[in-house]
Amino acid sequence: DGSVTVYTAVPQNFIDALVPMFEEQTGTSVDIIKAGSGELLNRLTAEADSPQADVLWSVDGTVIDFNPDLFEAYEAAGSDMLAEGMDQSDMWTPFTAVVMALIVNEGELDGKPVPESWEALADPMYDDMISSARAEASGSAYIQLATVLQAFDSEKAGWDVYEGMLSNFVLSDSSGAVPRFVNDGELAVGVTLEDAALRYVEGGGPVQIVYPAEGTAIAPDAMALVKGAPNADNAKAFIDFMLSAEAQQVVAEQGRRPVRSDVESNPALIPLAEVNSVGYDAQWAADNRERLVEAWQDMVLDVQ
Amino acid sequence: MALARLRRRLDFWGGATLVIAVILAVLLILPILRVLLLSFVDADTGGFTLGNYVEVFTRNYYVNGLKNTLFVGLMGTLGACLLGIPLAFFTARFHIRGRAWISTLAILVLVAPPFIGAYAWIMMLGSNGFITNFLESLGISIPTIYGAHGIILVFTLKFFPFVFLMTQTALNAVNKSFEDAAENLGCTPWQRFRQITLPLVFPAISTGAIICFVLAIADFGTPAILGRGFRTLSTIAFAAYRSELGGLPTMAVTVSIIMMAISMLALLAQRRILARRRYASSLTNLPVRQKLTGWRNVAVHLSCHATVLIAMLPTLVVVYTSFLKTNGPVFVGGYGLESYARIWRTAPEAITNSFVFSIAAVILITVFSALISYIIVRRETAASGAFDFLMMVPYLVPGVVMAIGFVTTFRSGVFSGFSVGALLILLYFIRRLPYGVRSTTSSLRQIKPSMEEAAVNLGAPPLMAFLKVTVPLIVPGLVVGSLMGFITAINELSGTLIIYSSGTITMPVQIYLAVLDGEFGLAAALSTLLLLCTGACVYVVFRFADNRESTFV
Amino acid sequence: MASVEISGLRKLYADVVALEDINLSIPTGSFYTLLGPSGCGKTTLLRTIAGFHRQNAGSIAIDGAAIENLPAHRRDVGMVFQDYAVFPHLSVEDNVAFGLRQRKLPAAEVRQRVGEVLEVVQLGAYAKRMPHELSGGQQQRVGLARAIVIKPKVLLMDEPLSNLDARLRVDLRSELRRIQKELGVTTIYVTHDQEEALAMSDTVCVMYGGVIQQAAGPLDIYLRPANRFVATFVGANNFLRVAREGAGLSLVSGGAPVTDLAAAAPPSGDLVAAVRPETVSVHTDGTPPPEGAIAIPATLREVSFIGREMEVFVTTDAGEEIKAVSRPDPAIIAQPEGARVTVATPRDGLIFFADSVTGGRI
Amino acid sequence: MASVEISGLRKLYADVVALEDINLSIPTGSFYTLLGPSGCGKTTLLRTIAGFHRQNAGSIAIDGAAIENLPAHRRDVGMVFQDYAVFPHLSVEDNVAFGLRQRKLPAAEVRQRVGEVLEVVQLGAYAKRMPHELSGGQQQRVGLARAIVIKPKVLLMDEPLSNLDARLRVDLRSELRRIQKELGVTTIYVTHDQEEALAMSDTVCVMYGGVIQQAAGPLDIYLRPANRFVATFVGANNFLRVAREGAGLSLVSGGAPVTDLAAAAPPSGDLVAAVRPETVSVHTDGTPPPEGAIAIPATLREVSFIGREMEVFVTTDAGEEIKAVSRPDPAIIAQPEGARVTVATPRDGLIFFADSVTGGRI
Ligand SMILES: Nc1ncnc2c1ncn2[C@@H]1O[C@H](COP(=O)(O)OP(=O)(O)OP(=O)(O)O)[C@@H](O)[C@H]1O
Ligand SMILES: Nc1ncnc2c1ncn2[C@@H]1O[C@H](COP(=O)(O)OP(=O)(O)OP(=O)(O)O)[C@@H](O)[C@H]1O
Ligand SMILES: [Mg+2]
Ligand SMILES: [Mg+2]
Repeated sequence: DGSVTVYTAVPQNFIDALVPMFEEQTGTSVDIIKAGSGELLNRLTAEADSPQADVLWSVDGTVIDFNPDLFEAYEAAGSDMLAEGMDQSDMWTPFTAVVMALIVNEGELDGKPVPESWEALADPMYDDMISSARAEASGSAYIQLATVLQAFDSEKAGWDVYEGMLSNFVLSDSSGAVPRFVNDGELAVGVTLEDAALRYVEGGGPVQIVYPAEGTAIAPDAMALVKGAPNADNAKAFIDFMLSAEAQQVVAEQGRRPVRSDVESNPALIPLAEVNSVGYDAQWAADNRERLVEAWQDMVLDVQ
Repeated sequence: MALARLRRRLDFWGGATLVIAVILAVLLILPILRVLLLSFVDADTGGFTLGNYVEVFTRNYYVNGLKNTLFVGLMGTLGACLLGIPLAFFTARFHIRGRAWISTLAILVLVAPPFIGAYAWIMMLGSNGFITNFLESLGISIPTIYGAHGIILVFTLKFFPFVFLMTQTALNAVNKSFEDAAENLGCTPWQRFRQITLPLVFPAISTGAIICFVLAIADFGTPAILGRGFRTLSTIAFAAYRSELGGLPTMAVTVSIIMMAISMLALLAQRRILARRRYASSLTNLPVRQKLTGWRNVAVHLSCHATVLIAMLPTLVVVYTSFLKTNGPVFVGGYGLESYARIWRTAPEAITNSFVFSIAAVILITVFSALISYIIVRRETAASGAFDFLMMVPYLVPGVVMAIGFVTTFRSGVFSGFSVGALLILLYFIRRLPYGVRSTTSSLRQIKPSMEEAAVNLGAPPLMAFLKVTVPLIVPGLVVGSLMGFITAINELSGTLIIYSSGTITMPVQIYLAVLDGEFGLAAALSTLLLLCTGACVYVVFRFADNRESTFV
Repeated sequence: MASVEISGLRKLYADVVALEDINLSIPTGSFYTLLGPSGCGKTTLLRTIAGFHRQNAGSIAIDGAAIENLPAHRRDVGMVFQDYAVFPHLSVEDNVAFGLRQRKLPAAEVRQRVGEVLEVVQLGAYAKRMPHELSGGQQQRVGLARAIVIKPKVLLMDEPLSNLDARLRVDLRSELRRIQKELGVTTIYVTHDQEEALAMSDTVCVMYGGVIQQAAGPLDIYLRPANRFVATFVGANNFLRVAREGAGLSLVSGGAPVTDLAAAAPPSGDLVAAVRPETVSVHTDGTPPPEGAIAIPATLREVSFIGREMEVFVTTDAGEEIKAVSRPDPAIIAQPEGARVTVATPRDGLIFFADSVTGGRI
Repeated sequence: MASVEISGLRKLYADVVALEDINLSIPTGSFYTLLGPSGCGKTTLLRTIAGFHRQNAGSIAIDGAAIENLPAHRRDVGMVFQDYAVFPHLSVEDNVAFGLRQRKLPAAEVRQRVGEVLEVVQLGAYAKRMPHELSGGQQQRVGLARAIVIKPKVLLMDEPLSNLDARLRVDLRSELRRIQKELGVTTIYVTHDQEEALAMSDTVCVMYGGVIQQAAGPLDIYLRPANRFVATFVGANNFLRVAREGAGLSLVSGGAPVTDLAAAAPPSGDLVAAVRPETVSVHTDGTPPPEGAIAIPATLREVSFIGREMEVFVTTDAGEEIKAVSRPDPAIIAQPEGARVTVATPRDGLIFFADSVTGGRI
């Protein structure tokens, strides 16, 4: 009974699948505010004096680490079942593991080979064929930038590759639109989230998923309890539920990687173990964010 | 004696003036001032700085955006004029079959839901768009819709109705004798048009053009979707606001203030130019429409109908798309109602909210329009002039600015305590109030003051005279103004996006989110629904307004 | 039905003086007309009486009771507006009933009085019509009915005929006067049309520059204007310069001297003589001017035949212009421009004034 | 400066006949006025001459050259519009220069001719002003200057004075006539104001129902109307029923029989006699009607003093209404309503017509 207010950046299909289950199980009604993670954080900051939200659900964990004043540490029930490498912070609980991948529409490649690596994306032959969100505006696009910078020997080497990629990119404001463009044949390749790509694959679109050879980010996304949450108990129940095996099963069905060791990935995806990981360093990404975004903004003007 | 004078001042209208002044100060002036202040705040230290402006005018990233904004704004306006003026001239001077139909379509183009139209253009003219593919199969290859030229094309087709409707109204009111006199003095028809007609309707053209320009530079959806690498101030401001750094949105606000300043400068420039060129029109000696024959007739008909049909295309594509069969986000071929079914699962709340907020706002708009119009038209106090001026402000202030102002003003401090729903209602109220006031004011100006004086003379106290005589007479103006307020309130996106919260999502926001998620089917279905409501209102406006076309601009 | 007494009334708009020391007294039941050129303050005076704006000084009394501080809706004066001001959203009946309902009279009485008054203005058959279904003259009568049905103490009318076409204007003139006489209601009527004022009024009050110039019966105003302004505004007089010759006065343009008025003339200052055009006759060689008239030699400038009358413009040898109006005379019309003529006017056709805009009669 | 010849002109709007068989001939330099009630086709005729719409039949010739098939911008006729139609976005100078520039005259000549013409219309000092800075009368003169500067063969004016106030109208009348005489330009002038038509014209052409009723000099039109319509429209005549008595005619209201015209009268059909109000005199007991006049006993209904004249309305014992206009007579003005009087008119004051709208004179 009662209610819980959830701020979230999660795609609509997760809300549609998970929230009714929670409501049914607990009798608690859920108010959802869906927006980009930056916007949500702006709200939380603005409301710090009189919090409206109880839970921040499914954002990049560093956002939470960066603003510890806004949140309260909570150890969710079932934390002991977390798969290896998922438990990264006391402040938040992982919800899913997000895998960055490429979505490719082979029919639109005009006979060019399917790119298999980050470096291939920098090849000038893919000029204006690759869809990406803007790293300054989209959280996942920023992770992709940081991933590339971490995937090579030095940050400098990473920037060199990324500069080549960026000059091939066609930028859009939202990450959700990236697989859409590729699926619709507007562009041939997209840098996106694995689960977003999977929805188009499962929907029957002319697309496939490709994992970059140098490795990619397997980054947990986070849930956290808002400090001073008006419905703290319901909030905890919400987080507990999202970590439960039952909920994680749904996560897997939706194409995201579950964070529990006892829940299998979606059979349509290759097993997580077979995905080459760069060992994504979220802390570094968060610490250097302002510098990297400004560098990115300047580079955009040069190469685009 | 002094007390008596005070009592005389504070009759019903004195009181109403006071209340309205307070409301406008709190809901309009204060939020804008707060935003203005915010643009002088250092995001890190919270102290005063000019640094935000310095950054905008020195960093290439922003300067480029500024240039781009001016470029697409001006070119889009130019395009709108090139389409709108000939169309207006043809429909005003020649017998065109389906004239009402042309106006109706033009108006529907104006009130179509925001944001989604640009996506429809991609479906038609994108790299894989059906028109692109069709032309390709004929061996014609055209540049894609992306980039500055695409934005300009969309602006042209989206905003030309403003120029069209304003110019048409003006052309219809040009005293016929002027054109006769020119002919009598030796002008051929084309000379007559260039030397007499065009200069006479220039004020209307420029007003339409200014509206285009102001809306074009504030437009966010079109450059966001079609711009790709091409950034304008509006997309920069949004990106800044959404950026994950949190903290104060000082850069977003600074960029928005600059957009506002550009609009204001454009408007002031236009007013200066027009100051010496206001020509009273004749309502008795009206021009007659000429019947064309032969190929001219065919060409004129074709160009008129084609223009509005092309402008209407994106809306048609959206409606069509909403009936496509989907599997998840993918269109799988064939038709189905899945998208509508999904509305009932995901968006019933958005639909209810949209109606509740808009209707509540419109009730406020109606009441205050009546009062404010009366004060502007009938009461010769300093307040009348001030209200009249203030009613222009909401046209110029982008929704983002107003909303950020609302958040900073009403989420904390003296004025906190409004629920989010109430804030949205107030936001819609203050942003759309000018529609009501403008329409009611023009209604009221046609009613001679002697009407109310007669009522007073017959024994009715001022308030009674207002209610029994004035209000019934301005009903058409009120209805039209309120419906315009409703149409624009229920389509409001940019401000809502910043304020909305738990349980207060609206249809446009839902559409926006669906588009961001690539859920085009859902977005199309919701847009169709919104279009239906809007269309119904337009129909009612048509039934009430005397000069229906000009009501919409 | 009441008398109106106004004294010391003064009204300023910002610092423009619109009315200055207005004193007037209107007996019960009479038809009192304010006549004057545009901007002379007629409307201001009427609206001050109605209470639409406040005087800066002075008092207004109806039947002895001061009303100058009552709000407009409690003054009980009826008003007929220049633009009719018939409420367009109410039927004829409801328009007329408006004031009665405002006074909360019982429905039966309202119905009866509305019926009666519509008969008086001959609109009985139009009770159910909406205003837009009426002609201008009919709307005017609705406006009148609405004002008189409340049995106002005083009826005010501000140029009620000026929006109507010429023919209707003349017809409604008699009509209005008939109704006013029938009801016996004290009426203050504003017009700038001298013909209207002379034709309808018991008393004509000529105003100029916010000041009353003369208030008198129509014949008096016309034949015995109190000052030069009244003579200018009513009767389209010619003005001729006057020379002092010893104890006598004579016209600069010629003619025998006038001596009998010299005593009344002020010892100094210029004087003018007003001559009404219809008292001037034009004579060619063949027809000598009548015995005893003042004869002035002149040159014909223009003859204009306008139907019932002809207007003859001549220039005297002293360079003054004189207009004469008379029944058309083909002999004169046939004269070429520049012909020599003699104009004549009887002695008692001259009225002498001090030569200033509102110079007094001597 | 040219003559105008129109013959067999016919113009329909859809199936409304606006002009029927118009034939007229205007000599060089004359001032020709079209006079008639609203809707009689005056504007249509003028605009057909200007070329704004096409006739259905007939021809228009200027100086013998047919122009009826030329487009409007090549007809070389000047036009002055009722609503001035001064281009609001051009200065006075540019307005006047418009037609000259259209004709690609050298700048120096344009400047010189504009200057000259502005002097003629006395607007030399206003050359740089914009139209909204001018009064109505001044705008009217700009419209005139613009039309005459191109030295048109014919000048057309459609009620150019009707939007002006009464005083200005009378002033501009002489002014227009002066300029027209000065230039000697053949002018066709439209008005519905009989006074204006009579005062200004060389020839007055009275129209009704798209047909010319009479075209003649002003005095002729007034004193010898060709048919009943002209008598009604010009001169505000009284019409009295006529009885046939054997070989003679007599007024139903009384008076001695008129015999001399009986022969000219058609053998059957009703007749009426027109009596101009200024020929009617009113007599009370004390003053008998003049010898030889037709005397009719009547009852006084209303006397209205309107300044220079008084209007007396009487009802004859046969129930006919007669209006008499004369110089004011205090003795008559003092008469009560209902007094018995005798009205008299000289024999030759009567004009007999067949009793139909356009019944011919006998
Ligand atoms: N509201 C106002 N504010 C300032 N001055 C005014 C106002 N109303 C009238 N006046 C001035 O007061 C003077 C008298 O005006 P008023 O309207 O009484 O004239 P009027 O005699 O009725 O003229 P008209 O015949 O044109 O109606 C004029 O000089 C006018 O300009
Ligand atoms: N465009 C038109 N279409 C149809 N009928 C017309 C048109 N213009 C004029 N008429 C009709 O033709 C007749 C003559 O009209 P016209 O305008 O010439 O009259 P007028 O004598 O100028 O009248 P007024 O004094 O009112 O200007 C009228 O019956 C009028 O209704
Ligand atoms: Mg007035
Ligand atoms: Mg006409």
